[in-house]
Amino acid sequence: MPWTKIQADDSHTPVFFGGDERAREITYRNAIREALSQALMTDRNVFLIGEGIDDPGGVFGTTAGLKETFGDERVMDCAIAENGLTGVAIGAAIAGMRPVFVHMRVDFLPMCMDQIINHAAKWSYMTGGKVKVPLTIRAIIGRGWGSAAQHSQSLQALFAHIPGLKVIMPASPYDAKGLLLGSIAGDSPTICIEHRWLYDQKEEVPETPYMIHAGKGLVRRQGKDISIISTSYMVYESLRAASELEKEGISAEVVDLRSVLPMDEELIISSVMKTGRLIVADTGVSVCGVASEVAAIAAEQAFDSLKAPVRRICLPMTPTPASHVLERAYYPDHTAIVRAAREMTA
Amino acid sequence: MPWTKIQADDSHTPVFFGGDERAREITYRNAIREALSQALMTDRNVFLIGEGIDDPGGVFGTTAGLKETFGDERVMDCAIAENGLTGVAIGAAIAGMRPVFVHMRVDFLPMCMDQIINHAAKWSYMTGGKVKVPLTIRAIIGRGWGSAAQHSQSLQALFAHIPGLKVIMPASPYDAKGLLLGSIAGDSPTICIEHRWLYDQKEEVPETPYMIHAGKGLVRRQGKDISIISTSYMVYESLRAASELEKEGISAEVVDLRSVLPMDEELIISSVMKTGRLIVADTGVSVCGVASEVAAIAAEQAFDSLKAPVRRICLPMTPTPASHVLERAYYPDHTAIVRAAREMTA
Amino acid sequence: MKHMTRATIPDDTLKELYAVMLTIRLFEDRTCARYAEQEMKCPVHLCIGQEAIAAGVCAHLKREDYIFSTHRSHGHCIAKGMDLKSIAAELYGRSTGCSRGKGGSMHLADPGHGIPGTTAIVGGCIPLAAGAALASKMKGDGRVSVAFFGDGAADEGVFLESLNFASLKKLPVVFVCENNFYATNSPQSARQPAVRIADRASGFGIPGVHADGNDVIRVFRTAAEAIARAREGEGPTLLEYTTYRWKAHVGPNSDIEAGFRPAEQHEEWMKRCPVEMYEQRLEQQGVLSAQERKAIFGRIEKQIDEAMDFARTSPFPKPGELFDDVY
Amino acid sequence: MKHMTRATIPDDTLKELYAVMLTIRLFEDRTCARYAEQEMKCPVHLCIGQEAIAAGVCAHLKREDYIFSTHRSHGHCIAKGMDLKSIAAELYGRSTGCSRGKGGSMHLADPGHGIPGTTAIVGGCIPLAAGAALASKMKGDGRVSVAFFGDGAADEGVFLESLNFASLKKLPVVFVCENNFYATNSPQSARQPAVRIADRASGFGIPGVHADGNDVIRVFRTAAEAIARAREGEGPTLLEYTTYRWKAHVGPNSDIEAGFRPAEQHEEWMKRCPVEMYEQRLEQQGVLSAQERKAIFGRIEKQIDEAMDFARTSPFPKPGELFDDVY
Ligand SMILES: Cc1ncc(C[n+]2csc(CCOP(=O)(O)OP(=O)(O)O)c2C)c(N)n1
Ligand SMILES: Cc1ncc(C[n+]2csc(CCOP(=O)(O)OP(=O)(O)O)c2C)c(N)n1
Ligand SMILES: [Mg+2]
Ligand SMILES: [Mg+2]
Repeated sequence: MPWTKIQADDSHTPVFFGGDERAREITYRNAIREALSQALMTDRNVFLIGEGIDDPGGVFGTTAGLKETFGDERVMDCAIAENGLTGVAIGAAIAGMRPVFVHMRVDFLPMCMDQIINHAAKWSYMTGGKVKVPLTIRAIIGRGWGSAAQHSQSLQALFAHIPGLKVIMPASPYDAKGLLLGSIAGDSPTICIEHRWLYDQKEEVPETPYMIHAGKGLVRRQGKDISIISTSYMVYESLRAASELEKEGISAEVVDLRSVLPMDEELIISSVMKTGRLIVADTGVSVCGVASEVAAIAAEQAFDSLKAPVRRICLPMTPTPASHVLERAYYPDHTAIVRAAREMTA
Repeated sequence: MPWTKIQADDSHTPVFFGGDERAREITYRNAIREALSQALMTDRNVFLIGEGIDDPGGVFGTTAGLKETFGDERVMDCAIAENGLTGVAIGAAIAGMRPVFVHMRVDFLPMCMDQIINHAAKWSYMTGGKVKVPLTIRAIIGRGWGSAAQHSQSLQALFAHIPGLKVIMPASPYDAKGLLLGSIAGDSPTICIEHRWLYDQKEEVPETPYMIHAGKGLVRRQGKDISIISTSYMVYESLRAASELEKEGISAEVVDLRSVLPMDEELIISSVMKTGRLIVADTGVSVCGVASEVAAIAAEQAFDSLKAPVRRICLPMTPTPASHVLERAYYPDHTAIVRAAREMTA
Repeated sequence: MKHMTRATIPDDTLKELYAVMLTIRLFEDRTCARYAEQEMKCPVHLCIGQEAIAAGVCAHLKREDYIFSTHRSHGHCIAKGMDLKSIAAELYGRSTGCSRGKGGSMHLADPGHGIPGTTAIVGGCIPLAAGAALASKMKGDGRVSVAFFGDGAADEGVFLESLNFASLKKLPVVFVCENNFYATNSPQSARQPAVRIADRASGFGIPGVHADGNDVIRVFRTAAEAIARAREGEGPTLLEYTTYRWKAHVGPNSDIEAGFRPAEQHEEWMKRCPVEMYEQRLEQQGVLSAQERKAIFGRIEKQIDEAMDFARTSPFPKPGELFDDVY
Repeated sequence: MKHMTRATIPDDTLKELYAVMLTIRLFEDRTCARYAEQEMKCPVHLCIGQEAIAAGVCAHLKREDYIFSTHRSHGHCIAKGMDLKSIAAELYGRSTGCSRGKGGSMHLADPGHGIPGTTAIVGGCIPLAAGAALASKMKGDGRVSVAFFGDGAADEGVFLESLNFASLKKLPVVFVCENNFYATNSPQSARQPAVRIADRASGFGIPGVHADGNDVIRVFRTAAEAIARAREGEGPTLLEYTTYRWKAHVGPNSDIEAGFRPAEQHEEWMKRCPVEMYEQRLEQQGVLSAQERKAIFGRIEKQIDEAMDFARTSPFPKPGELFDDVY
């Protein structure tokens, strides 16, 4: 297995490897591209597929130049036929390949829910563990500029509800590279949800390949009065909120879930046990969402520590509107978190 | 509108209309058939479509004889092509029809998630409310007899997460008839989730057509020590648990949600405020499920009344196994609810 | 209506075709010009270069007939008679927009003109058109439905599921594939074997017709036959029109300089501008004088001025409207 | 391999085809006999009447070639060489079953025999086979993949999406449609216009072949050509075999008395029993003596006895195993 060459990192360290001289600040976009490039280099069985994957734009830069390096058999443009081609990717995975399927938007995944939910997620179980589906699906969340109802959903909860899948939501460049490499090397079908507003984020990222396995969140900022448990882009809004709250004397702990299935229950519980208060900030809608799950875990397993009602900061239960005036009313940001935290600590 | 002829009933009464001489005990199966038949009779724009809908078995009896009465144009057998045909049904609804799409199992709906999520659910919003999609989709949950991973899912949470949809889960014959008629008469896309183990349940049901609108749950049994909030078939397991608990001196209140989107938050809150303890019993898996949502609502809005950690009685996070030995380990029943209630009141 | 394929087309119709094409072109041009101001805050997928198809097909449709379209729908909606004001206002995110600011460029709707909405999910509109046609058949209302979609959409399973159903039920629907050889920036050769899309129809017992989509008269004649077939209860037709998109997949700029598509290919097609070719033809045939042409141009420009002014002076939706229209 | 369509088939092969068909028939018969005991606690979709297709196609496959199949997969798995014991034990929900009791009748799997699993979602297996073929092409391992599916599955969009992709990439895959005229109890006429399913292939540049699926020699010869084409890198083929299911859609009983399908149609097809017709043919050709036939029958019955005994004496999975194999 070429993958044994890559070191796994579950150290919960938020940033770079100490001592790796080749660690540099790179963007989230480039961290993804580096992960893909290294996966392609390390393992002949890895290939990328997706409509427009070899586009000069390179899926917001994340696949730019890869076709030129690895050829169009391993960086494969394809038809718009999500269900069939996801089935193709699953079939290839079953037969020993490690495909990475790239979608410009998570909104297109309802087209291939059947292959993801009924096939990829269940194949290992249905075959008594004899046949695995090492498939990674990258899907991007958009936001803003009138993308409207069909081009700006954040559907992670639909996948997080399905046993047999893993669902990762890297918020930082370091995590994006490590989680992607971990997923491509792993034997389970994994959905990687990326937020477009993260692509320009920068962080020190080691050049050497490393893996982060799904299931571990991390504390992005320590605090003692309130836990803000967040996903993806909302991690940044949470950090911003925490800074503001600090000025008001409220010490907020910010937890980045990183993976929503499996979810790091231990970390959620320990943070809430410490602070006694919980805000969940997710990029999706609230109802039956990731935020509901975090709230439920707290109500079940950290109940005795809770000092105030839980709060969810999520999208409202409406489709996404187009007009920017309505978009502004639609998307919650750090101010909503700050307001909630103030009320909870009042 | 022929629908004005039908009386709406949001009275929260669990059983039959007082004074309707024509109320009789009929099965859940027949209540559904009666609703469909009366809808077809009342409104020329109603039609039924589904693979095998005119089968001599009549989709577990729920459509039996309807083709003979209404013809094969209005009770339309069709190809196995869920996404396309859901699109067809939506297109027909947009053009003024009121289709009812029938699926033998909810497991097949991932095939048409795109048309449901991206089209039916969003059309009203995207068109500024100018165009409605009066579509009802019936989907059946199975259980047992080795149906295994692809034929026994309970996927209501996937739909309950989508703004623009309504999701109903009638547990009783009376509700099945009223909620279905309400949905067919309504202007919103509605998913009706039926549990196969309910089809033989009997109750007094008025012959006259009546409507129940999605969004109202009801208290099936009053109690003061603990709230068991449940859906569909789990309502019966909850009632059974409540009977057992009564013998032990624990007074359990059983709430039947009836509709999971919109969800009756008021009822959840008032019940939990009364009892101070919450068990949620849903037919699906827990993570990001309906039970998480109920737990989150309680943790947000009834927090001050809660005296004990919330508990969820759901399917474990594994696909469904085939062997009956594993099925037995997989499906929770009233004993799990009783155990949880005992622990919570100890 | 079969004679339409040969009969001479009345001058009025010829002029109307021209006016429709020109309206689409000028509206899209204006959108380009205005886009940089960043007041139309939504993605725009322009159809410059593809105007002949919308014009040629919609010329046969009655007001109550249905069309369903895609992310690239401005042309179809204009050709179907939609008010430019309500389109412009929607692009500007105003409450006077056809979708009250909820839809944006990708979700234009005007049920009063037989436009029940457009969808930005590739392939999504195809079964919807078949469904509307089913409704028409059941109601006996005599309407025809048209689905407009691209070569990319022809690979989605729903397209073929829709062909199957429409053929089985002999629905009054016409499937119009605008083959501009690209789906975003993927060339056809990366997505399909070298078989005409129109040839997929025969496997479902449907006639499949291919024609030059930049020749509005060819479009007009082939569409005439397909729509007549549909209206007379003879069932669906698949029309494939080859054409070319001048602008980038999305937005007002060209993508040629950046190497997204071969420059020679682009030039070749620019020479075959549907509006200009037709203009010359009408001039040669003496149907349209230079003066008339100018008058038409002026009239349209004025309409567009008014539409843009209307849009920019219209009020925005109120934040509270966010919660309206969900159900 | 093209000569296979004409060349005489060696006697050993002829006998092997017979043995495979008979094994399928007898295994399914035994399942029927045992089903009433309610110890096989899972839905069974029997393929009695359709045995020739599995036998005739799989005769050309090597152990490492892949097959993908559906809810009705017993015959395909047997023909591909899967051990009867592990099938029977799976039906009985035992931990010795091929899927350790997790899959049941609808999810047989035996990667060692090129059976990576079967799916009960109609149409689901078709792209999987194309995907495995893509893997083979990328790896250059020389394997061929076969997808078995029904006439009902041919209407799912994934089928057509898979044809398109397989054709474009010239994948070593063969699509085998077993057309038994019904999907559950829906007749073909309620689902498809009157066009052969095989004819859908040409729209994607693929050869489509139709043949009698109850004549194992016709199946053998047509499949020979398709599999040779695939193996030689010439791309996919769509094979449509007409046949008939004798039992109800699911379960061991007949559905004829209850009026699910016309009795005359059923009788007509019963006369064309693939096993009997072939038996007579071999007898007439002097390839198989009555004595040999008896011996084969006896050998198979013994294997089935052993398989059933193995299954019924095997342990059940432990409840804790519920949580294994999720990832
Ligand atoms: C189901 C789905 N997949 C992918 C996309 C992203 N996307 C938007 S437009 C487009 C290309 C469509 O090509 P085509 O159908 O030829 O139409 P054109 O843009 O050329 O008019 C793609 C892939 C989408 N909107 N929907
Ligand atoms: C996607 C999906 N839709 C519906 C079903 C229910 N179903 C199971 S088998 C079947 C009929 C399949 O017919 P066909 O493909 O002809 O196979 P056959 O049973 O005749 O072998 C149906 C509709 C399913 N399993 N999957
Ligand atoms: Mg195109
Ligand atoms: Mg069949």
